[in-house]
Amino acid sequence: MEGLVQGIVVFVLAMLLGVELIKKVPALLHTPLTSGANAISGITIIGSMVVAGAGATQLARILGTIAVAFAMINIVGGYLVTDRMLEMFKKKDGE
Amino acid sequence: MEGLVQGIVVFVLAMLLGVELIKKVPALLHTPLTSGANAISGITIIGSMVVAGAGATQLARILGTIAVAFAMINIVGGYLVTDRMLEMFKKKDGE
Amino acid sequence: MLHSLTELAYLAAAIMFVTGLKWMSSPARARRGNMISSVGMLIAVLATLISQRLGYGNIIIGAVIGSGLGLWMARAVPMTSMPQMVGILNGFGGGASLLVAAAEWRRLIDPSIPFQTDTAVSIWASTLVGGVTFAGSAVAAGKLQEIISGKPVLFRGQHALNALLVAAALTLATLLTLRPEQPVLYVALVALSLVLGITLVIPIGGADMPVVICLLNSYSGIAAALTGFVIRNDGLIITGALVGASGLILTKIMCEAMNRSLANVLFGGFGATVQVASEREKALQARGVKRITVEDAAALLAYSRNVMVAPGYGLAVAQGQHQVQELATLLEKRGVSVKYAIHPVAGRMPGHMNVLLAEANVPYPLLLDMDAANPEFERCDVALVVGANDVVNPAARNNPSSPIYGMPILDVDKAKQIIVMKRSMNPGFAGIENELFYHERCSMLFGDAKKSLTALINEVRTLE
Amino acid sequence: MLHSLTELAYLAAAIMFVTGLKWMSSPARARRGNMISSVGMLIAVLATLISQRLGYGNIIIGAVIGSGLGLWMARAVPMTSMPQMVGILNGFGGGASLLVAAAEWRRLIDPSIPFQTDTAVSIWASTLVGGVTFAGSAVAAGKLQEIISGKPVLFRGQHALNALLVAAALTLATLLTLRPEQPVLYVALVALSLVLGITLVIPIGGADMPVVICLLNSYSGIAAALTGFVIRNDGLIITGALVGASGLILTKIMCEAMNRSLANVLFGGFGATVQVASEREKALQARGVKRITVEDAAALLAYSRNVMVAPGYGLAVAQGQHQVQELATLLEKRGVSVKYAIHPVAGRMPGHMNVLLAEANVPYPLLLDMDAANPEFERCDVALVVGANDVVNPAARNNPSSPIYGMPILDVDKAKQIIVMKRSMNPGFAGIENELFYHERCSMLFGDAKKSLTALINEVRTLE
Ligand SMILES: NC(=O)c1ccc[n+]([C@@H]2O[C@H](COP(=O)([O-])OP(=O)(O)OC[C@H]3O[C@@H](n4cnc5c(N)ncnc54)[C@H](OP(=O)(O)O)[C@@H]3O)[C@@H](O)[C@H]2O)c1
Ligand SMILES: NC(=O)c1ccc[n+]([C@@H]2O[C@H](COP(=O)([O-])OP(=O)(O)OC[C@H]3O[C@@H](n4cnc5c(N)ncnc54)[C@H](OP(=O)(O)O)[C@@H]3O)[C@@H](O)[C@H]2O)c1
Repeated sequence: MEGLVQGIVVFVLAMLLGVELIKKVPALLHTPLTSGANAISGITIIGSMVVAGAGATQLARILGTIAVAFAMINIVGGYLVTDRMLEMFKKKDGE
Repeated sequence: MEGLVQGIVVFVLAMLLGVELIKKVPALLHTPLTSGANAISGITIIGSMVVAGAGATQLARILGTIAVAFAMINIVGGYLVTDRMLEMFKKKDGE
Repeated sequence: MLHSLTELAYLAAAIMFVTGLKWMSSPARARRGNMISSVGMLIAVLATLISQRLGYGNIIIGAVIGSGLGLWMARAVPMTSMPQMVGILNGFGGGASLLVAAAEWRRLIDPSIPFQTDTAVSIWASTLVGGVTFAGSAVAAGKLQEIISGKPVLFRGQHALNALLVAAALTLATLLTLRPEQPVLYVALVALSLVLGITLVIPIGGADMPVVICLLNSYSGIAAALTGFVIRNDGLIITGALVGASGLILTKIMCEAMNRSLANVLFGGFGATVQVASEREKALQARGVKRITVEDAAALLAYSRNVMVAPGYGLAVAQGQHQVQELATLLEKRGVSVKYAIHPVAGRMPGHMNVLLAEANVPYPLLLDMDAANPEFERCDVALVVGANDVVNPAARNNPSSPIYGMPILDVDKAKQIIVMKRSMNPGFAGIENELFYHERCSMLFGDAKKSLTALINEVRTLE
Repeated sequence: MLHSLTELAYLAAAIMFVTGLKWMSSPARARRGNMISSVGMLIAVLATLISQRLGYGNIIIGAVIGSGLGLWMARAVPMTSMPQMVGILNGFGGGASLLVAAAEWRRLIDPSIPFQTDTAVSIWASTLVGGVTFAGSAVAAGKLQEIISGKPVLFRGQHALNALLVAAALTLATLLTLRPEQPVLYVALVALSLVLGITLVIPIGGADMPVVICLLNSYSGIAAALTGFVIRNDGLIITGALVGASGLILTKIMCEAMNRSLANVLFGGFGATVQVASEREKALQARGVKRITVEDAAALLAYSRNVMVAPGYGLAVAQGQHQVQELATLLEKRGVSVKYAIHPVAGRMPGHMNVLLAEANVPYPLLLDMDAANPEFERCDVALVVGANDVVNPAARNNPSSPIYGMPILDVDKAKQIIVMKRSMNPGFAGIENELFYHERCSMLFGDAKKSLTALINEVRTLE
């Protein structure tokens, strides 16, 4: 119960902070924002690694390995594609 | 140790959130912001009440009672004065 | 001690994610922010590897394969396919959640470990959200890539079916909490979540996929936060909340830019039917539209002073962004000022047009958002509509019975002249007639946008 | 269960404080936000009362007395004295912390309760921060009210003395952690913190008091958060962090608006000495300033089209805000457009001038901040400087040897005509000569601002 309330505190604060931050992103950058947030959601890699590396059964470890691969696609693909997009935004021609 | 880290998490998040929020306050309202934040710092009333109402010794309870009075001045004065100022800001003449 | 250090590392990672999102507010710093965010991810990964006794073999195999595929996809994808790409990536994220939940469920039913209800709840939630995200994102990407029809697939009793499936899934989840040791129940739940992902997304139109993707992404964030609750990991809670917030805000922005409720997007079957023309529209259609030749259009553009380009989904289909930029450069050399009016939901992703034009080296200060662009149309000699339709449809202002009524639009009809480039008189995503095309100051330049733009470029070159 | 509910109540209170700060970003919602914030405080108080077994008698006595005094003060204070008022309120907050810490210390040394080092640390920290805040705020308020001289009080060896006092305080705190049962040590610590509050603030000039107050307030926030750490109360941590953040940001804004480092504000003895005039300044002084009569000034204003008022501390001293507004209304009736250019550190508090003018019913859209105002001065027929000095001193732009060099200022010297209203040629807070007064397009209208404004009003009334 105690732990739950503290979790709620953290969640609510992070949510409020997230809303403030995202609202400030200009429409110009909404596509990289989407892909960037998507990359962050690859944080599931943590659980995937634990299962892949210390799963109770062979099946669990195999599932975990695939999960690591999936999460990695999400992370690597997400960050790179975001970077590719952001690189293109220039203030002046040819700058 | 555990509790400390969780405290730090909450503190850091609240700090980041606070910074985002305060930065958005226009210069127009910096005075009421100061007095409003000041009123919030009257949250020390909580500790004051505990000491006033359940202090170990007579002296502690007396100190606590004075503390409650002080914190109350801070709270009531702070919120009212902020309200008085904010009430004055009008978009149109006489509105 | 080690545990506290790991927690601090996760907190550091979360703060770096925050920084990444924060710096996304300025185009000048956004790229560095994204890098900081990725370093945060690295820290989270390293902290996990160091703090836990894990067999590295499987992890390395998975990571190498995943990184390789991710790298390849990120390099290969053309800018015009960004919406699909984000959809696919989102699907993989969902898939990872699903797989982890499945593996954890195996552990959950291990009799040697005490059973915990909250862990069970988190596992069913991750399974459902993960499965729906995986299958739903695949359908969404398929619709955007037009492998699957972009039209909403509607049939009688669809809502009832979906409601039934959701009820079944929840029942299964409850049953599993009571009898977790039944593998068949769990497999059924996985299957159900995948089916749900399909049946929930298939009735939604292709152009509404970005809403679906953002929403699913936001759910995966919330599922991650839920896992964070269960294993008491603040880093996970914060990260999940950030992702959740971003998806929700983007969803809200899109819905507001379309003046449609989220329920309408998800369950309305919007764009399913081409609306039958009203009396008034029939009269208009009978009158027909004005056409303009490439020569006349080129002359009009070349001898004007202010041109505003209003791009839409057709520009992405035609992949004509480089031609737009080339035309603009030519015009600018002749002293014409060219700017771009970007509607928030033009194209198939929020900000889609900005990315396309940035790829073609258009400096971003020329990309005006709707609020900045609309007051400028009055001073505009020519508004050049390139493959946009719904986002410039004046019915949103004038016709209370229109399905897009109330949607804020680009006021191209305030310009002195309007040229619309599209291939036919076919409607846009909303499936409705566009009175703009019949406007007295509007003329149509039919054809694929890229081809028309190339022709215009050549024509402008010949002038003088 | 009850404990969790109480925690949730504190969380709700913290969220309401967040809402209050968030809504402070728009003048239209700020007032409601402040009310929500105050309801949050009420919730926190009620949650404490309900969850703990407390004797109500003392609490009621304290609360009634405190509320009464607070109410009376908030009603009685004139708007011109807001800076002092905030200083005093801040001092009471610090006093409360100090008293609570003292009472807790009594409990700390109770042999029947196990001794905890972290509690001890929190108590010493609260004592120090509370004592310094209490005494320091009192000095600050005294300086602002000019009960104590606003000039920095400087003496030889001051920094050494302060360093010594801080070292002594920290030594005492360490000793007390080792031998908490020595009352004399604790009383000495309290005394020391009060002395420190005085000696740290007395060498700082009156106009820099807002920085001191914001900083002290921010420290009290951080002290509150520290207490939250010790008693593991997230509501307290969040609230403390919010207050801490607000104080730090405001301090940063002020320092940036003066282009001075925080160290310079706190230890620089800024404004202590009236600078000896340079050769150039002596030449200027020999040439003398141009004066303008009330009649000429009135005519100039009445027949211009754009007037910008640049108010400063002198307006607060003269309490002339209502007269400024009256004059502006008169001019507006004649078709003159009147706006106000507000420097971020004009007056004796950030935003001081806005509050004054709002009190006089000036609509806030006319109150331009520095960035909005500066480009307008060029188009301005008359810039009317009312009791401002440092914030309009061009030395900040031109003279690299000036102590205010680099401070962003109001560009009143770009206006076609400048009228400066002050009582004498005395310098402002920074103690430096102001070349603006010798500018060829500038003329002085000497006298108390309120009197001069009243005279101007009467004069403008007689025109036609
Ligand atoms: N962006 C988002 O995030 C988002 C989210 C949710 C919903 N939506 C919806 O998506 C729609 C976006 O509006 P929009 O104006 O950008 O697009 P639209 O209304 O779908 O219209 C696109 C137009 O482009 C034309 N076109 C297609 N291919 C072309 C080519 N190769 N060359 C030239 N023209 C071509 C089509 O006409 P022809 O077939 O005659 O060529 C069509 O009328 C809105 O309905 C919006 O509500 C967008
Ligand atoms: N606001 C803040 O938060 C803050 C924070 C830190 C520091 N400061 C400092 O405070 C100063 C503020 O600048 P400022 O331009 O507002 O004030 P200032 O530079 O202190 O000048 C005020 C002027 O008002 C005149 N004055 C005083 N009483 C008057 C009366 N009754 N009628 C007419 N004139 C009167 C004075 O000249 P006479 O004596 O000749 O009349 C004086 O030159 C800056 O140095 C700033 O750095 C402000």
